[in-house]
Amino acid sequence: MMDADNRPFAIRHYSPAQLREALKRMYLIRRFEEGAEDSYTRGMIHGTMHLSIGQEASAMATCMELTDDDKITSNHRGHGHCIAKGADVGRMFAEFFGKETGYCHGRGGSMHIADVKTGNLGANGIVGGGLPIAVGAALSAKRLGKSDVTVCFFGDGANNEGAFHESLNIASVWKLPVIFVCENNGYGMSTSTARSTAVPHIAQRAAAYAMPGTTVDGNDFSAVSEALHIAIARARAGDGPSLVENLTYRWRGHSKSDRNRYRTKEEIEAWMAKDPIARFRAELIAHGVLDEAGADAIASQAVADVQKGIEFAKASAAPDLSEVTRYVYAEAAL
Amino acid sequence: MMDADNRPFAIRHYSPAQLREALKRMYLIRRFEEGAEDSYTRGMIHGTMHLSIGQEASAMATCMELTDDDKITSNHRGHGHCIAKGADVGRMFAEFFGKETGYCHGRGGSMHIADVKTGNLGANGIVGGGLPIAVGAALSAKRLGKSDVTVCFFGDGANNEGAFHESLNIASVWKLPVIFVCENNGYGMSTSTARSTAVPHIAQRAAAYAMPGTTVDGNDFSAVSEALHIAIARARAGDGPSLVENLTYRWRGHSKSDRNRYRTKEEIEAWMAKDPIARFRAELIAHGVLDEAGADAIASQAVADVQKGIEFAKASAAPDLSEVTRYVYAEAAL
Amino acid sequence: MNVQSNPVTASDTNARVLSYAEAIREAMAIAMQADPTVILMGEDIGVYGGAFQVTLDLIDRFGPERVMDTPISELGGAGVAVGAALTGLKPIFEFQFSDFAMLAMEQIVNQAAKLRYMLGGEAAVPVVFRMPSGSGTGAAAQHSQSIEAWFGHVPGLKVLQPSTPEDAKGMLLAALADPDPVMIFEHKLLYKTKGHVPEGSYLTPIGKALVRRTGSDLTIVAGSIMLHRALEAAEKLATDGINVEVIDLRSIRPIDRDTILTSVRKTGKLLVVYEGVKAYGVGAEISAMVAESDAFDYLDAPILRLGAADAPVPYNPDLERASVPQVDTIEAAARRLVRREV
Amino acid sequence: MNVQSNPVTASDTNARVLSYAEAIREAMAIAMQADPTVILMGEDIGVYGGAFQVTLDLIDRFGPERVMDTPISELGGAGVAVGAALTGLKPIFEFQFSDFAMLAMEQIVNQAAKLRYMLGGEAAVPVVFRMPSGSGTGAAAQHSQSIEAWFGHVPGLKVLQPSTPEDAKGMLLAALADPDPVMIFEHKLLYKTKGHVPEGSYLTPIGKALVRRTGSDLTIVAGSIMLHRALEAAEKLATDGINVEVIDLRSIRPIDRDTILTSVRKTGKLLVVYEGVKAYGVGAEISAMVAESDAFDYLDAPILRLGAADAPVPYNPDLERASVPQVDTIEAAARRLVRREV
Ligand SMILES: Cc1ncc(C[n+]2csc(CCOP(=O)(O)OP(=O)(O)O)c2C)c(N)n1
Ligand SMILES: Cc1ncc(C[n+]2csc(CCOP(=O)(O)OP(=O)(O)O)c2C)c(N)n1
Ligand SMILES: [Mg+2]
Ligand SMILES: [Mg+2]
Repeated sequence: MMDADNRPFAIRHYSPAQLREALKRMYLIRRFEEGAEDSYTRGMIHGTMHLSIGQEASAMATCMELTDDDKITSNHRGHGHCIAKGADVGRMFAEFFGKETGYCHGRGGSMHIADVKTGNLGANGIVGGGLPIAVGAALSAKRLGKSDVTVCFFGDGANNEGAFHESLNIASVWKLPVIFVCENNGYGMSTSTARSTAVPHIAQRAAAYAMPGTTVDGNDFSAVSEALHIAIARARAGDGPSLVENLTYRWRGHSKSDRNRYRTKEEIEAWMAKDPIARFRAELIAHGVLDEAGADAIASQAVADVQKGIEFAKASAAPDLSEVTRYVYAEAAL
Repeated sequence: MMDADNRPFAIRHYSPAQLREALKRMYLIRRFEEGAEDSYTRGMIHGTMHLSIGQEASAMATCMELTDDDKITSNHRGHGHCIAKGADVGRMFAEFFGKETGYCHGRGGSMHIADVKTGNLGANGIVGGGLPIAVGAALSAKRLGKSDVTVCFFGDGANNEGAFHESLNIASVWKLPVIFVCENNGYGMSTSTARSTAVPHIAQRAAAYAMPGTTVDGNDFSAVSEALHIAIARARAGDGPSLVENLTYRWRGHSKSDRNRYRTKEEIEAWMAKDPIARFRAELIAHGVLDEAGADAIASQAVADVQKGIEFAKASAAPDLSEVTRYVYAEAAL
Repeated sequence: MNVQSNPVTASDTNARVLSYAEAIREAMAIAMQADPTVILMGEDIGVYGGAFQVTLDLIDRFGPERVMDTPISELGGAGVAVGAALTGLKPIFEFQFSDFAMLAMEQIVNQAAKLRYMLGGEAAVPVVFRMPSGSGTGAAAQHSQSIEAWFGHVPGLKVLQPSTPEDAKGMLLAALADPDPVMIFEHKLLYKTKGHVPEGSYLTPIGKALVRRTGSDLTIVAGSIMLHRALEAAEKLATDGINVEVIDLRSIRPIDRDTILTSVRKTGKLLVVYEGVKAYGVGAEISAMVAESDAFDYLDAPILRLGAADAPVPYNPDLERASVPQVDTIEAAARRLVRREV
Repeated sequence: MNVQSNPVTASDTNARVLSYAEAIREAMAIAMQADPTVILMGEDIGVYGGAFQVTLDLIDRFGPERVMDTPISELGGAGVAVGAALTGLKPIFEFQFSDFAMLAMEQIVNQAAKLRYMLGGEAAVPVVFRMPSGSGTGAAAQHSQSIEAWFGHVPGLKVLQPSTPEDAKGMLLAALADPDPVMIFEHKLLYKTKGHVPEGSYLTPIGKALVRRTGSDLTIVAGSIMLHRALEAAEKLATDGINVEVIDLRSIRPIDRDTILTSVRKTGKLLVVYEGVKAYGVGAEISAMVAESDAFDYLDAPILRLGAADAPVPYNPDLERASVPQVDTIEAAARRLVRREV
């Protein structure tokens, strides 16, 4: 067989329209989080939030082949996953602003953002909380005879939770269509993987569950999308789960209260030089998927979408104070 | 170096007196459990119990090099561990009979049998419950500058608990002097390892924690003692934890309520033919450590000890009914 | 044991006699037959039939794809059930002993109970957790607890406690019909007790207590096995002319305020009996609920509670019995209350 | 915030002003200095200084061998602390948020609380669990819970709840001096509040409530942040001539029965205020304890409780505030009670 196409997997595999849409959503993630950060500073957002700036390729490339029927479970650093899976930034801002039009009607906030219609079963405030839930979603697909897969996003820190072990083991024993995507950004809060995790790479733990484990450059869109392509195909074929580890980095502190005492300025700057969006954009341009002007237009569109989203959120109504106990139980059943 | 000594490790490594004592305790375990089973049938023991008949080599050989300063954490199938570590069968029977002279003053019973003086921190009713506790004991030894090691006994079923994962990871990251001894008897209650565990051997999971993992024939006293010898030396040298998997089999049902529907008579009989006590006895005789008569004397002594233990237990007083809340808190502190 | 039948279904006079375990099994079989999305998960619920033989032969009838032995992984297993419930299945998850649910509190309380709320009503978690519970089996401190009060404290959950085979079946069917997570505390000592059980499908209403015995001198609220002890004590008291009204609590969350308050307004005296540790237990809420209601003005004596001793459950059988309310201690407490010796 | 000092230590008039977080840190430093077996364990308690900066610079002072960052493994970490406590160390284990203790219920409740008993007094588990707790930070349902009532239900544990910097320090030192497992619920909103804190080592007695304000018309029992809200409400009520006695509960297990009953016998009215979910919460036990005591006969009104709404903690800040008792709701409840509009 002749296959002289040496272009990166993503360029070969996805249509230009798909690739442009991916770039668009990566910009959208970045601008959304900057907008959220700014809104937080202005006192419009309450609580804390965990920004994924610097990790956009991992979120977007992972979701590249997922349909709305496929599910994801996300974690506390989940804005990117949510947008990559197809959420509307207006409803996301509305949630962050605590509005009734938000995805969770103002009850959940950043740590519980979800969009069930696009298959996002929700962020999770509990590290590792989404792992068994993802396995359960995969069990549903298998039992209901659907070809849906579930992608479970979690961090390097989460890999030391018992939930990780139990979930990967069950998924493997039952051969379920789930892909465990570890976004290894080097730290769980302040604790480096070297200080928390007995093995250098999370994917090395896949062997303990007899499933494939792959470590990829999480800032390389194409590498991530290729690893997921393989894992998703395996899952859809009924061959069971995989573990994919995306090596990446968060530019911001862990949350709004981080003093960044556990890492150096140099380290942060070195990673900022590896901006996954700039890299993907350059790759698309290099392979003729779009030109500078086209890329700029996409970037501007993201800015506009975010602006519109913030306006929508601002204009939305807050929940009625009398409705504190609404949504605790199904309405009819009470 | 000339080393023409091809005898099994245990024969080479331990004194005849030590080996005879080991055989004695293996008989004691067997006779103790038969005595307990009989007492249960006669209604003198309440509740349930989990017999380790068929697993005596694993318990005894594992404890061969442990002193009273070294600790063990045991599990629900812990009578053998307790006796191997040095407990008195009289106080054990007293506990099973719910007497105040029992190791737990009648409050604990079979599932909580402990003998803190000989370093047995206790059986555990929670599968996997002893795993982090063992790591904590090892942390104490390290922080207090002692050379003690802790051996953590657990089953193949327990290896799927999150506690297993978290404990092995922490022990490895902190290089603690703990040896994880998995007694793989093929089943967690009715569920075979094949149906519960993604890998064929538990020791294969050691790699996920960057620690040595060894699988040995758990009915071969010498093989077990050698594996432990290496692991204990490593722990005492400050090189961290190890995982040792002893392949063995329980002859009896899981507990008193087991209908044995999940395994065949043939399988049970095949394993009964591999009786670890008979095998160790034959090995000792073959290597001249003792003769048939000596072995018989040891076996008879075990019978006598068990008989004496039962008498002691029967003659002991039950706890005073007014003392239901005694031992909940330290007495002085109230 | 023989208690007054549920009026809702008492009309079914041809009801057969089944054990509590058989009734639960029948409920599962009916639901599985009717709804292919109902699955069972738990440790050793397949060929072993469950530690208490509740699922017995269901694997033969429905196969291992619907009667799933999980690895010994309570957090993972319960979480898989939560995830499955979130996406179209209706899992019934059996904790082998309710004590082991401590390993899964995260998934039960942080996830199952809160998902609908955190997602603003956009998600539902119709999972049922079966919780074999209670002392009296000689299994000591880690296998004998009664922790239902904890879950009563958790909005988002419903918490039931059947005392009869009839209710055990009807509550499980009601739990499956409910769109929210339901926990059912089954008492281990009740599994072999027998009672009339209607055929077919019926739902025991969630959140409804039931007056099992009418009386005018004193109200006893009790559930699960304590209901039976309370009824037995009531019979003894009746021979002395003390007429006790006995209410089967049945639902810990939500609580049936009306049934309890109505009774207290009538009798003016309340004794609450429960197996969990007395302090911060189920009876604390019932007492407090009455003490803050208008029924307070009808009370002519303190509200008494009988719960477990302030200790883990001991192994020794006599200590174990002494640690929880028994017929004689209930009877004695009721006498003291009626005589106002409190 | 400024509340009446603990009489036990009020003699120390030169006491400095520290924040609640500083007071806890000082207690840890004193204990670590005095006793080499005291170690700290928890997630990000080292260079990060803890999520709430309570351990701040302790790693610089005592090194990473005594201030140990654990992996994100609550069950394992807490279990390691239990095992270490069983064998000669005195660990202070910080749960980053008390909500995460749900992952470690097994080790806290099945092991730490029960080991002494299960082993018939032959073992001790002198571990301290620090539990940053409560709502008001916009962190939503999984980071804002008040689950202290659960642990009140567990014999073998002691459960404390300091409301002032002085008590936060004294309780931590008392917990370390105690041979049994102690849980300390620290309210996140209190960390930055200030108060007088005596120098050196002193022990706040475990199990003693404290009358923080004397009054004759009504007793309010509250702890932690609710104490402050209750005191503020009491001041407002005083301007209308309503004299409220305010008791700082301080210890959830054991409860100080005497202090509470003495007050209720005097005032005849009781309002219990707590942040946990109302149903099956801390206030249920207090109410029930009073209702079954001789103080019942002194009550001239129902016992009121104010607790959290029957919902997970919502994200929206106004909903969040509305979901737990505030000064105005406490004030209103007290007025209703005094006027007997209940
Ligand atoms: C069970 C639990 N433990 C601890 C926390 C606090 N916490 C939130 S995020 C986090 C770090 C998670 O690290 P990682 O999984 O690597 O994700 P990252 O933040 O790096 O994306 C911690 C400790 C939590 N939310 N839940
Ligand atoms: C957390 C927990 N889950 C389940 C049980 C019930 N149980 C007791 S022993 C056992 C099987 C354990 O299997 P394994 O670890 O292989 O030990 P074995 O019994 O084979 O010696 C089970 C399921 C328990 N005691 N604790
Ligand atoms: Mg990370
Ligand atoms: Mg086994």
